[in-house]
Amino acid sequence: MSQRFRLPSGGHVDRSQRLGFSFDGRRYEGHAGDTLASALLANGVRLVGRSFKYHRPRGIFSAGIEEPNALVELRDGARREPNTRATVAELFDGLSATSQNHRGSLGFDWMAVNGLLAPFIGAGFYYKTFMWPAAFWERVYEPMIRKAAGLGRASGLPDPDHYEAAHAHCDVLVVGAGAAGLAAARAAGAAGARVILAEQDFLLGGDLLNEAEHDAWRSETIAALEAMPEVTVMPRTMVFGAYDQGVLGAIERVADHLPEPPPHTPRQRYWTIRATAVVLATGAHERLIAFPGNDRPGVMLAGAARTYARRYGVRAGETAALFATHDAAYDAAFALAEAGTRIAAIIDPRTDSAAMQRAREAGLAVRAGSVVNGTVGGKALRGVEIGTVGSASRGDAVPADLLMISGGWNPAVHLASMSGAALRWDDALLAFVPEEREESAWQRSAGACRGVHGFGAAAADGAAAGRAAAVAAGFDAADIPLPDAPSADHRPYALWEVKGGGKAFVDIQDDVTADDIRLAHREGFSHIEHAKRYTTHAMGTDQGKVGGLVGAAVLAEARGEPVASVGLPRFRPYTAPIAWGAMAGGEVGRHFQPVRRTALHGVHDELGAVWMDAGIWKRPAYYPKAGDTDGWASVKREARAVRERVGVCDVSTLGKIVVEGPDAATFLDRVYANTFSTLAVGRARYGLMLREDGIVFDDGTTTRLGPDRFFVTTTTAQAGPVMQHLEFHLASAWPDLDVSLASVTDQWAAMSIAGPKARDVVAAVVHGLDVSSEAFPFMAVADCKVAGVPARLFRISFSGELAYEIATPAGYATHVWQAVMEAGVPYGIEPYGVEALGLLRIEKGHVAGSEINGQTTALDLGLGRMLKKKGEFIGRVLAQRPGLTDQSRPHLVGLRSVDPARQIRAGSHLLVDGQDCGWISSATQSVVDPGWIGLGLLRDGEARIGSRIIAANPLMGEEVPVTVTSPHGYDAENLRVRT
Amino acid sequence: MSAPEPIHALAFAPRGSLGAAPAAPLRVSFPARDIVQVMLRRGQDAAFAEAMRGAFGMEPPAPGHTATGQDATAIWIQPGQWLLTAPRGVEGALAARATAAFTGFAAVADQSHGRTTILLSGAAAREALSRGCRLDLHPRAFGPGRAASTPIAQIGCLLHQTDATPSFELTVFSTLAEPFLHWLIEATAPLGVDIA
Amino acid sequence: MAGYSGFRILAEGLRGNSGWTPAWRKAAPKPTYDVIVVGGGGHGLATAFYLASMHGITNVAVVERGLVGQGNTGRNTTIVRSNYLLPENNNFYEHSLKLWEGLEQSLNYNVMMSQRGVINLFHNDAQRNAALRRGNSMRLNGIDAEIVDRDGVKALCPIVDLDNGRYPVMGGLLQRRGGTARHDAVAWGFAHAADARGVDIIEHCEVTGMIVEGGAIQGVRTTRGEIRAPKVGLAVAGSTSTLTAMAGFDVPIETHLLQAFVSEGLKPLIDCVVTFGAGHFYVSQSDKGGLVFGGGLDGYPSYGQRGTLPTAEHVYAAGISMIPALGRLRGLRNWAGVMDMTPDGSPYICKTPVRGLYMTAGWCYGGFKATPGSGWCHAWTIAKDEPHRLNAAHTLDRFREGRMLDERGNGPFFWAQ
Amino acid sequence: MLRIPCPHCGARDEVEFTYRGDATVTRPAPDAGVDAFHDYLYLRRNPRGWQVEWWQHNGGCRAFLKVLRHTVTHEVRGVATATETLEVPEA
Repeated sequence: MSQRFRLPSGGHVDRSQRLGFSFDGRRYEGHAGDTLASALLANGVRLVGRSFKYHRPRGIFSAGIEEPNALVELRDGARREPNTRATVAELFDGLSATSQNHRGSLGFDWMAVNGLLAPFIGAGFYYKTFMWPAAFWERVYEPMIRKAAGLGRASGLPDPDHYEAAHAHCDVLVVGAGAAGLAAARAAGAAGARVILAEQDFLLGGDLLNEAEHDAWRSETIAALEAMPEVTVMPRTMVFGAYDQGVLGAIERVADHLPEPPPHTPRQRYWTIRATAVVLATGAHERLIAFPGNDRPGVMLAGAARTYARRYGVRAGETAALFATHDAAYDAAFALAEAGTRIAAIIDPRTDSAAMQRAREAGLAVRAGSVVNGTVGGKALRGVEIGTVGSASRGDAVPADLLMISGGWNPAVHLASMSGAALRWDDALLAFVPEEREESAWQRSAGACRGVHGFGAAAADGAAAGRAAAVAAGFDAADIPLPDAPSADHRPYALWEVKGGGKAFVDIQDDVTADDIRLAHREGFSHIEHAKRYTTHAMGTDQGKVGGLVGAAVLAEARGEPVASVGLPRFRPYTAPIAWGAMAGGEVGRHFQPVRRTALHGVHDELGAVWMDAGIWKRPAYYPKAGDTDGWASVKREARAVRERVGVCDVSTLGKIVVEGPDAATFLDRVYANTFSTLAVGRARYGLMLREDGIVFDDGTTTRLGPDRFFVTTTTAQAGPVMQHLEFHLASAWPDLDVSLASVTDQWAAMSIAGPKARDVVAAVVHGLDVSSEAFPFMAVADCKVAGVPARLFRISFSGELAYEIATPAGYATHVWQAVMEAGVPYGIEPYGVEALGLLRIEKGHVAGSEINGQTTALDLGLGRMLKKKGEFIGRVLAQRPGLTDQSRPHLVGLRSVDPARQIRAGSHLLVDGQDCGWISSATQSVVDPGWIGLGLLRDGEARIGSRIIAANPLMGEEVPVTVTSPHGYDAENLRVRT
Repeated sequence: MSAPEPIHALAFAPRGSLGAAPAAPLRVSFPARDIVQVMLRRGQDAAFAEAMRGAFGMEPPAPGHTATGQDATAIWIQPGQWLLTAPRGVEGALAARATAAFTGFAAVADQSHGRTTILLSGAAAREALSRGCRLDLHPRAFGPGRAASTPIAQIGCLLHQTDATPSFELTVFSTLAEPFLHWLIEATAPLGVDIA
Repeated sequence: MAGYSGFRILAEGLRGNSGWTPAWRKAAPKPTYDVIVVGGGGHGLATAFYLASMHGITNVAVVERGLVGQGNTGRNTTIVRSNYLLPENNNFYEHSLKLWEGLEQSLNYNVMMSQRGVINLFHNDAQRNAALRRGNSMRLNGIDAEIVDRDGVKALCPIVDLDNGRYPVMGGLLQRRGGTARHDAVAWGFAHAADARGVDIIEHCEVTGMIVEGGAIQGVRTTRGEIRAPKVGLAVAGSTSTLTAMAGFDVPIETHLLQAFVSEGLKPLIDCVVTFGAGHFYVSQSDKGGLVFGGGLDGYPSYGQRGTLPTAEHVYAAGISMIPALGRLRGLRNWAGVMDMTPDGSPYICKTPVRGLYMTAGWCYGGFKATPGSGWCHAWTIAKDEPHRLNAAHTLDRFREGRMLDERGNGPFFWAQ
Repeated sequence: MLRIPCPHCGARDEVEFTYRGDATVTRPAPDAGVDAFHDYLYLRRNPRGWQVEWWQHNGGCRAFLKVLRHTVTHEVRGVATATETLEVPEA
């Protein structure tokens, strides 16, 4: 339980707060301010995971988001998060983590045998084998590969936490709160700009957290920012991507540092940030050096070891060596030495440098002109083999349990590149930095992410960037106090790889070695994009942050070209992996789309309706009653009520548009295939609308309310598209027409009262209107009062029965429905749902969405007579194309199962002499002539009326003989609707 | 038989306090409104403005703005289109007044039942709205007398600010008022909300 | 160059893997060829391979602006299937699927074709009826299809939330022979095999002009000089409009973006390809362990190869709604492919208004699975100067004639309506 | 993500808008015949570069707008109302 490697003081952990946690079932203790990684190191835990392919033992390699090795399964049960980087997981009391990707224990993983097979399973080996016999791929080889591959295990259980999306706007967004970012935010804030400062870490300061001597500036700057009302500081917020036009996405980890989110608190929040100007102060990632055994637990980036010592007060080893190619890395050795770690050797390929001399003065053993060309140890580092630059021979070994390495720093250019900045090779830093471009005045990089290292320089660079960003956003520049501090030299000696026996990794997570890169080159995969894909280099969860450029350099050497001309693969989102739930936000599951309810929703609920989805609407499918044996029994009962007595149905979901203006009639004549200018006021007419390509778009009834005022109805599904279609043509094709459109779908609730007794019911509730057939014939419309409230009565029918539609302002819908139901009691009224509505219209032969499916013409549907012969309308011209007037196109027919007991289904195909000649669009059971009936589209359909064909449904093993009928089987003369 | 009162789209919505209980929780209420959509006829701008002044005592507000007259508020919604809103009165009366005033200059459609208004008020209103509203409502960018239509939680919302508290009236399609309110509750509960 | 096999891997492994040679030659252009194929993606390389292997035409150049396989072949979600409604389409895709089934052997390259099954979920009666119609069309054309109920969905993919609260799952249309393949390997395999048959694969060679004389193609101008041939085939997704404009005609194509995503690597979680029916989302798991997923178009024309946030939000939200267990997994990387969308959603493999100029184009978001079939039919059309039965309907002129191949009834350029 | 400056509403996120096609094609006269309507409805210039497009601000003011947008960089350089014209810049 003791934190053997914890220093007695120093850093940004709160030693008074002791937090218990477990790793692989063992209990440990850490402190507030720790990450899981720092707490593990404090307890001397070195082995934390296994690599992707060879299952080699791996330890903590970094101290940040770039971690390739220390990936764990965090938390348990439904909250298990695989592949969580221990280096950024904030410690909390009760945290539990488990190592991943091993079979057997972490200590003894028998998959490690893969390492012995390495000569045969190098880059791309799988493309060249596993081909014989063909069937073995799915059955043998692939399951084997899949089991071995992958990293952590998903819980497989629904995530119990919730997430939310949020939106922000600012004048200046600063990404990263190191010295540069803090200064940028302060400068922009001082100028008066609205500033957002986003920092992925839970503490602000970046590298300043490792420099106690500058902590005063850090605290003072943070206090200054907090005092500015227009500056918003967002810690634990990682900007994951830059999108067009100053839009960036970020994830705020609201509750990941807690055992679980408090009530009403999301686990994470997904921010869309719109910024007028952006300052990227994203810092830099230290890179590895490829040498044999560079992956052994105990090998760690030098800057990380320094961070563990300085920020977390943790010695990452007892005896350390430093292998570095530049001066700045020496601070790791000084930090560890201060912490009491013995520095066994500093290995540096250079002959001399200022840091080297300082180290010598401090009594540290410096081996100039040297390299590490091997490591000793198994599951933990025991020693480092030191050779001389340019010599292949192995040198002597010094004992060490920590090897700190640094091959230089890669500016974190991910966001800059994503938002369009070109990258330029910097010969001094041996790294790519963003090209400064004039046109991106709204965005600039500052500090280490453009190669400006060190506290003083980065702060000055940040302040300049923040000032310029504020100016770009329209504010006057303001100055802020700047510190004066010297910077260590970050310019490295060009050493990418130390060649020797053994695996030298360039991608330490995916087990890609320098030899793999050379193999790819030998096989012609010499372009960085090809080499990456062939070897999987830089495709792991760290996306090549620590080794990507090293692999490119190895490739460059193989190609005999400079690294600059090899380049890097394209930067894409995300800067680091992001939680799926966070990106999804809150509109998921039950709230994936809003539920649209009619004003009668509560009425249907009380009636026990079975609901169905119609787009985003909920509609009653049917209303089960005691005695109904199944759903069909309810549907048929409801339909029979309509055929024999009277029924009432909620039709509020139909789209309703008021078209008004001097040119309204002209407009409707152009958008409908039939004519409306001849319609009398107070009358309705069925209309057919085509798309420009001549295919049927929509249908519905339109009423003329006044000379210049029409009430158009659309189908439920097409209400939105029809409105946009009308608006588009008014704006683009006929801007001269004086017409206005108002959607009144929500204003009016509507119900259909249908059946032989419909008039009796309607007469009982309607006031001030003679509803006799003479006074109010088929297709008549009038405003009236129903049960004391305003209403509009339509005599229209979809069921084929005498029917009326009552529309009423939505707030009165329940009142009117109840009045209708009461008035209907003597006549045996029943509410009917969408299923019965469908049954009735199929019996009658009316087409609906299944037939108007975007593939059928008016001719196909037997509606050719509706196309006006004279005058323009949308779809007229292209409907005349030969393919759409072809006589052999499938035509609407009715269908009846020969055996009334045998079901036919929509989706079955119609076979004539074994040939596929059409399909069934709608099917139901008839109530007027019991048996299964349907509508379908059949080649030569009209000619086949009366013949017997096959409804084939091979998916369900059905072949049902059917008789082809006229689609208009029920009351073909239309007498019932007119009575 | 006297005409019944219409049922408000949110008549059965939950009421009470939710979430955290800060000193000054957000307040949500459902004021009953008459709402009329007014659509300018081609070339009648001047005559329409004159009619608006005469009948309602205000100028038609410019894009993105509202205007308040003697007994009604006008909210710009589209080029040449406004919503006239007033506290709930006699059924159809506001539409009738508008029709009488604007015949020949503008078309009128009663939307009193088709739109539902929710009032959100409180210091944290902007923060709550940011959980779904994509607009910049910062005082430098928005304020009392400003209006905008924008989708929130996939639902079209006409939002206008009525005072500097700040208070916002959120007007949505009535058939989507319930899911919209659900979103608003989710957004406000973490900050503490009283629903009246 | 020796072929690839397990034996050779052993032999090379034992001598330090030093004996491997390039998978294809880095050819320089010759002045003339019998056929020039423009585009070194999967479709162009497949065209060249089948010209050589089926028609004996080996004096072929594949000219590629950048690298082999760096267009949509390297930027898709690797799904292979033939579950189409219209016989013109399902017969073509079934032919392509059959070619996939033997591709490892014909190319001597493991493209990791994995027939894990593709299931399209449906959530209501209308969707079920459409699935029945489509599945029955497949079955009547000799293609495997099954309709499965909720239990069947659960058995195939246990982590799908059948009662997702908003749009419960009713069942699914399953094609067991569908699945995934390793996308890069397809381009490399065709390149390897075409090269082995004598085809010149010329990378870093951008076409800058089309040489048309007397209404007939004579060759192309490139950044590496003029190359002549009496026949030229275009297989240049994302650049079709640019190249046809060089040849003097416009085509019914609008170029859009389709985003794709991959998660961090995971132990096996999803064993088949699943598409959500209530939102734009589909997912499968790669052999490496990443969940590969995507959704719908970004909604406006673009050649930008980078996606927009709102579309990504929808994809993730639909994913969670279908599989709530995805919440704590992480998205790793996101990219966008450039889709040549046609008005009816079906492709072109056809002759063009210019004699001797052929094209395979307009693959919308279905190009990957079509790769071998597209190459096969394109090669046939080039070799015979007439379409094969399988691609006879996939012409540029079908809109003029009103013979659209509109699988879903969406109408012309539905995203623009 | 696109931000489109609506002339009526100001800059708004792309989710408020719907793309509605190339705005340089115009609907032919009623008697123009099948070929003209074919070209109008189906043929596209589909440029890699600047294009004037129809967008509807259907999540806001519902106006149909003409938007000058670059199809590679996604830069929006001009927005006009339906009755105004926008010129496509050279190259």
